[in-house]
Amino acid sequence: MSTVTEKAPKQEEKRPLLKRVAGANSLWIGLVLLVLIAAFGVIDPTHVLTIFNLQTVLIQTSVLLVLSVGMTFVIITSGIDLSVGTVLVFSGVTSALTMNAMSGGDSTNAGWGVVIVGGIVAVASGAAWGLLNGWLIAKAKIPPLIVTLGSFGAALGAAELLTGGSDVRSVPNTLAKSLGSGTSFGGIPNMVLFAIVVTAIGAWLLATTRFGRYTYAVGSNEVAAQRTGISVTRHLVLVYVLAGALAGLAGFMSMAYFTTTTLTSHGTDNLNAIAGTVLGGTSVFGGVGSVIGTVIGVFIPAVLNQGFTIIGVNQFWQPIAVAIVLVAAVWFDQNRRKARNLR
Amino acid sequence: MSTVTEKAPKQEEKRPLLKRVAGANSLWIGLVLLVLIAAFGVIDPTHVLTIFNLQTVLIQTSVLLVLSVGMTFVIITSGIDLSVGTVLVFSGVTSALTMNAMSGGDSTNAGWGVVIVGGIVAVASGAAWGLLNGWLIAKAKIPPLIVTLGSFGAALGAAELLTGGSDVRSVPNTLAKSLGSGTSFGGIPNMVLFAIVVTAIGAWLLATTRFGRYTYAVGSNEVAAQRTGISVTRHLVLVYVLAGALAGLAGFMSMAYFTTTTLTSHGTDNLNAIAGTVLGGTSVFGGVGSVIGTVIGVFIPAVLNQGFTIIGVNQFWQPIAVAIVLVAAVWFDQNRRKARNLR
Amino acid sequence: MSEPLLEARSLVKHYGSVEALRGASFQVAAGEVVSLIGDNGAGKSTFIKCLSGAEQPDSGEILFEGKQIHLDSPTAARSLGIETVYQDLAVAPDLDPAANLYLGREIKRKGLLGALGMLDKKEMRRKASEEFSRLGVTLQSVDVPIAALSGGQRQSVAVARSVVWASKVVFMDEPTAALGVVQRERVLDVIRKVRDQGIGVVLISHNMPEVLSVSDRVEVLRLGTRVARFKASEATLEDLVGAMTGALVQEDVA
Amino acid sequence: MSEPLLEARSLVKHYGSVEALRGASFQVAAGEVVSLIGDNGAGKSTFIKCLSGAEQPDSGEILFEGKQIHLDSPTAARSLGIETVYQDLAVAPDLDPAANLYLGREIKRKGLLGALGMLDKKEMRRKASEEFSRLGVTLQSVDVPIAALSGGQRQSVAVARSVVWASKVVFMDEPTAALGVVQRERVLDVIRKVRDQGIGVVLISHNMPEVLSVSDRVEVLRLGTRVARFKASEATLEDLVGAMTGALVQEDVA
Amino acid sequence: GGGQVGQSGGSGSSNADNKSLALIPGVSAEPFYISMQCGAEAEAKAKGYTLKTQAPQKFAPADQTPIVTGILANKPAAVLIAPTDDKALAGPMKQLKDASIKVIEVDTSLQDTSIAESSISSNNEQGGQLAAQTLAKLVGDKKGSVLVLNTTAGTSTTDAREKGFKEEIAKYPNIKYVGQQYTDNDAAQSAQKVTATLSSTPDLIGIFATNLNTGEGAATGLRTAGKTGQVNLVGFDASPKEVSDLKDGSFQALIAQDPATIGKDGVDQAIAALTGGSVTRNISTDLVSITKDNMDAQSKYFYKSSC
Ligand SMILES: Nc1ncnc2c1ncn2[C@@H]1O[C@H](COP(=O)(O)OP(=O)(O)OP(=O)(O)O)[C@@H](O)[C@H]1O
Ligand SMILES: Nc1ncnc2c1ncn2[C@@H]1O[C@H](COP(=O)(O)OP(=O)(O)OP(=O)(O)O)[C@@H](O)[C@H]1O
Ligand SMILES: [Mg+2]
Ligand SMILES: [Mg+2]
Repeated sequence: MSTVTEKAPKQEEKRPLLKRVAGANSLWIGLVLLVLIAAFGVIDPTHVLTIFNLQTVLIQTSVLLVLSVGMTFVIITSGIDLSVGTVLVFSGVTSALTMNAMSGGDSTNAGWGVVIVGGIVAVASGAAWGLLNGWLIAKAKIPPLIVTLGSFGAALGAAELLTGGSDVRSVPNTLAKSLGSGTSFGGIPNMVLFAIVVTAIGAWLLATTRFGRYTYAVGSNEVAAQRTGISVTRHLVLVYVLAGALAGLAGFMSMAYFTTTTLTSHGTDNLNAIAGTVLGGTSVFGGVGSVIGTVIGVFIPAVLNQGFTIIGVNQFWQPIAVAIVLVAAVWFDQNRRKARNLR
Repeated sequence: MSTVTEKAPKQEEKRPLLKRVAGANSLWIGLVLLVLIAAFGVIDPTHVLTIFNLQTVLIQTSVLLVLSVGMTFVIITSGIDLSVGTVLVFSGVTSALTMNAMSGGDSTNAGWGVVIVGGIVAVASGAAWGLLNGWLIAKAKIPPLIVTLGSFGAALGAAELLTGGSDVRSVPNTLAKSLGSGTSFGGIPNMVLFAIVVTAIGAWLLATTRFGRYTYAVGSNEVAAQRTGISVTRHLVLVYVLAGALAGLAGFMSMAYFTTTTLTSHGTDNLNAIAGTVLGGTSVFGGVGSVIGTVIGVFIPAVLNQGFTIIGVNQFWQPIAVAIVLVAAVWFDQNRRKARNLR
Repeated sequence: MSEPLLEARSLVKHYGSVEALRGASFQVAAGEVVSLIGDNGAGKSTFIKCLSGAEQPDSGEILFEGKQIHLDSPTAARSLGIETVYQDLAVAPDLDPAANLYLGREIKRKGLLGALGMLDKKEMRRKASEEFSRLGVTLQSVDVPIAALSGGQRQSVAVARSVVWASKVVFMDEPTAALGVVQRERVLDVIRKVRDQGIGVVLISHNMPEVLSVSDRVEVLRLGTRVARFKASEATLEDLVGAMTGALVQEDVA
Repeated sequence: MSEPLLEARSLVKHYGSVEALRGASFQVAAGEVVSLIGDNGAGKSTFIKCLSGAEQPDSGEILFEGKQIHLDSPTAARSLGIETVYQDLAVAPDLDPAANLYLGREIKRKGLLGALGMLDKKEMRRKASEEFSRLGVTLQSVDVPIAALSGGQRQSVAVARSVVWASKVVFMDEPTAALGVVQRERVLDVIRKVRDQGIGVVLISHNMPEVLSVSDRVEVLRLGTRVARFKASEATLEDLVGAMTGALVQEDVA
Repeated sequence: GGGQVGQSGGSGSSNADNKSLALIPGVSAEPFYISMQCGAEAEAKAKGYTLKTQAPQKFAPADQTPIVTGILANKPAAVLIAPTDDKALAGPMKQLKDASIKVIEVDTSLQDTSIAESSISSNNEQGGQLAAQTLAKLVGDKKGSVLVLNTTAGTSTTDAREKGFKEEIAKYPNIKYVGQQYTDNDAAQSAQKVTATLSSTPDLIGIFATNLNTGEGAATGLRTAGKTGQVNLVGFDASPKEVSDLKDGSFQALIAQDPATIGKDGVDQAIAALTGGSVTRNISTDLVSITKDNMDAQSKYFYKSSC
């Protein structure tokens, strides 16, 4: 009863890189995405694995991706933003109307100056809705679900008021040809480049900056964040402004792509963005999530839809198949993570 | 330094009834509802305050109310059910198809026996989706948002598969005449009676039974509930089954009311039910809520829509006005509660 | 030491790369108070979670009344008469103290309504008040949610719950940490009373005088293994601290 | 007692029908350790929350360096150099210990990236490790979220955070409640060191020997009012317990 | 460096023995498009072609565009499409054309007339006019108000129906048009708008519902209010449900298009374009007004819910 054995505590070692990568929330769900692409490729190699298909899937997803980057920040704060789709529409409308007004009623042949002003107006309109949302949520302490459900309706109503209920259909050709359908660097669509840049900035902001850290802190424990001197109100407002501004940008992109304001098209963008974000490993209870996860989460349904259309799955089966893959993907991801057994 | 003063701790007294009523989450939001009705009444007394209007608002809200009762249980467990609207459709479809099959293809003149079987099939179909949702959420631990977003799509897809994509149009006249448009007790619509009974049972179940208490416990602290020996998995499954069964019942009511399965009409029922529930004071973070609150929360938007249409508010302004009232109602409710200063 | 009521042999538990338990063993007999002590992070809470079914060990075996058992949930442990006060308080913050006391063991009404699941809230509240005053828990108001109670009040409710329901073993993970002087004495009294009823009590505490005053035996955990066992009557404060810090190791105990 | 650094006069705080504070007063001077003791539910945590800006009192006044101040947020208090360890630990469970230590006071990178808000995580982690070892906090792994730490480890992080940043007053609400023997001694040492730097320390604890060993003065709260004040060197354990339980009341202190 | 999307995509791969056609309706699960699909499938089969149908979940360009690009990957010889927006679909449909796929517009069409080989449609504005005339005939010279129930603001087809109705109804001095109500294509909302309008406008004598869902909702609203038959309800399209409602008196009239013929003509034009036959640029199909009295004679216009 007394030999002293030295068992030094293994203190403060860092987990090796490989383990940390395997532990990343997004690894396994990324694998699911690759498996899906491979599966479609095997079923119908000639039609699926084409550059053109890659291009179109990327383009069609780029608007949703921009929305989802903003949504990721919002959900990490344990909030939600149901208004992104209609704020997108509203921003497209204000932008299009401004461009028209600057060009004497029809902006079809307007130049770059007008287009740039249009872009600024779109982002500003989105940010304004974000400011309203954020203020009501952070300052007046109204649940995000109620606030953004309200602005979901109100933004569309406002857009319809501005246009009298029909789409604005004159969009500068410069815009449509450059951002909407142009490509750069030998075939990369400009829409996609735009989305990549936005996503990269979003990922950087979330992962490495103080803004990102506060986002996690607020979502993880709002009271704690408050007590350590973070201005939670200000930060929440900023996060919703960011989401709104990105929705505005998405509205501008959507308008460039469709060359019209597509009033009726965005009723379920909110759920799609939320689904992509959650699928990518962001927790609706806040504090946990990543932009790279969201990217993968957004692409899974997109790839499924495109793949099913190409291989000709019956249209009524498609939502069922998407549902099965969605659930299975998350289940697989959870299980892998549980197998790693970290928390 | 030593006189002993007796300051008996005021232990375990119960707050007086009046205080408890004033403290109830639903009091203030109920006041908001009354104020709204009064306001519309003042603006246009001849057209608003009619028995006919009362009847129609009640009828039009009864289906949503039944959905929202189930949603209340789900949200109190800190879950969410996005699938209620399409499960409603699916249940209507299976029920209608069963009734048709039992009547040799066209159930228009079928009797009570067929109708009752139809009702059972509807509830059972809804419960089956609820079972699937609940199992995936509680057992496979997939986030409710993902699971029910999946079944939101899948239930509609399945309904469309069953019908080949168009509504089932033959509904027994017995059903349409009795439940759909009949009245009892001197003018109370049967749809409304049905909804009242369901709501009352729901309120009783939540407020006074063990099932209700477990619902609060699971939502308040799932780990604690688990550790005190509550079978959280089983309870969660039951809650989603309840929500599904109520959606099935709502599908049956909807079919009786519209005399068709209204396949494409229920895309936003989920958000409406969630909004009503949250507006009524149920917290999306779980543990807090009441059925009576939900009743009030569901009626506020219903009264607004009816009122605005009657007094002729521009239709594009309507969603904006609804948004303002929604947000203002919750804000008022929060402030009153804060003024009471309890927690 | 008499025949052990509950025994753990060489439990191992990993959390990812963290080894919380590295082959820890433990015994408690009926009618004895065993204190489990150790440094912060030594693995005490993890150990207790494994023994009460809240976590599953990666390897090792657990014996109850001599038979090997598998505790796959807290319910399994509770049905054996094992109750636990967890360090991260396992209460439902939105429910009131009475509801928390009876959580999972609600009293139903008599007759049909009870068969339908309806609760007898008044009875539960009444009995809860009784239990609370027996244990000296003072609450300014019984119908507020637990979240509104002070730290010590919350802890008292958790302690009350475990001792009311236990029939074989009670685990208490730092039950007195947030308690005032008077409440602490009451809890120690309760521990003794429970022991005298023939129930085994396992106490985790960082308060050494308290440990020495209430325990029959002391087991020491360090870095996930048992490093020493003492009879409380024979141990000194220095022995305990030495064992916890690694200055003293008994060779044959792990 | 020298000129008080922070003083509270007749604070009242209601939570609904519960009166948590009924006119409580308090002083702490620079370079002194004052213990605030009292029964569970006496109002100690509420009092400290009012003095650190986390809650607003319904009435009463707070003076800092002789001037009346209004603490409408914890930020206001922090900017005066007042730091707090809350009883319900105010940490962000999803962030790692280093991130929690620097929360609200992040170190940015040098140059442009820093101006853009980019953090120097490596530097923060390095410095955090230093602080932790200085305070004797042992963690098996630094890059796991706080939620994965043991109760004592979590508390140590919270204590470390307050003493690293305080410049005038530190409030500590039961900082040692979950700590092991060694860690507890370290924290008491730290409290003394901080005091010697001229910072006022307010300690809440239910451990009377600890209170008597580390404090310069002791103030006793009962049912929301101050009922007694002692010089620690002159008080006995019996005095303290008597004051807390109401057996002993000093007439002139409220 | 700049380019345009699709340049690398499909360049001329169409060959003479590609006998596959594709149909992209405006929305899935609508009897109108199902009937069109039936007509097109029957014709394609008769001519030795295969026809695949892929429909979007919603009548919206954002839902339809991925289907167009998805179909594009399969390189059918020709595509029959009902563009859900007359501008937004121009880009994707241009890609079809650039890939040497023949494009035929059915039901709706693009502003840009250079893309499609042929456009076959019934004129929605004309349908609205026909609805106004039918409703006017039904009410006779009673004085009163009429209401239009539209779907979602910005839906081009139903907007055109409302436009035609509004212009035509102005010609009847005894009828006051109280304007349109949007229903978000939701039967429940439609019923609500009807009951609310009945409250505010007691002299309501007619309703024109611009599509199936609004019609069903309106019929329900009237039934709730006990006004079935007193308020004349004119629906659009002749889905089986609407036909049976017409029979039992819930509707007083229906404005039917001829989707089967649209589908059949679409296939014919596509084959003509592929085989170098003569292509007609614009074809307009019939619209008819069906009332209880003439419904047996007009039964060929009833839509199908499956082929
Ligand atoms: N869920 C978890 N995930 C990862 N690591 C964990 C988890 N729970 C505990 N650990 C680690 O396991 C070790 C033992 O933790 P445990 O909580 O059992 O300690 P303890 O002896 O109870 O300490 P204390 O006296 O501070 O409560 C610690 O290093 C802790 O960080
Ligand atoms: N948020 C709240 N809502 C309602 N009542 C509260 C709230 N916070 C505290 N109380 C009540 O105020 C009284 C004082 O609580 P406080 O937490 O200040 O006690 P304490 O002295 O810190 O006790 P302990 O030693 O147990 O931590 C208690 O009766 C408690 O129930
Ligand atoms: Mg512990
Ligand atoms: Mg306290």
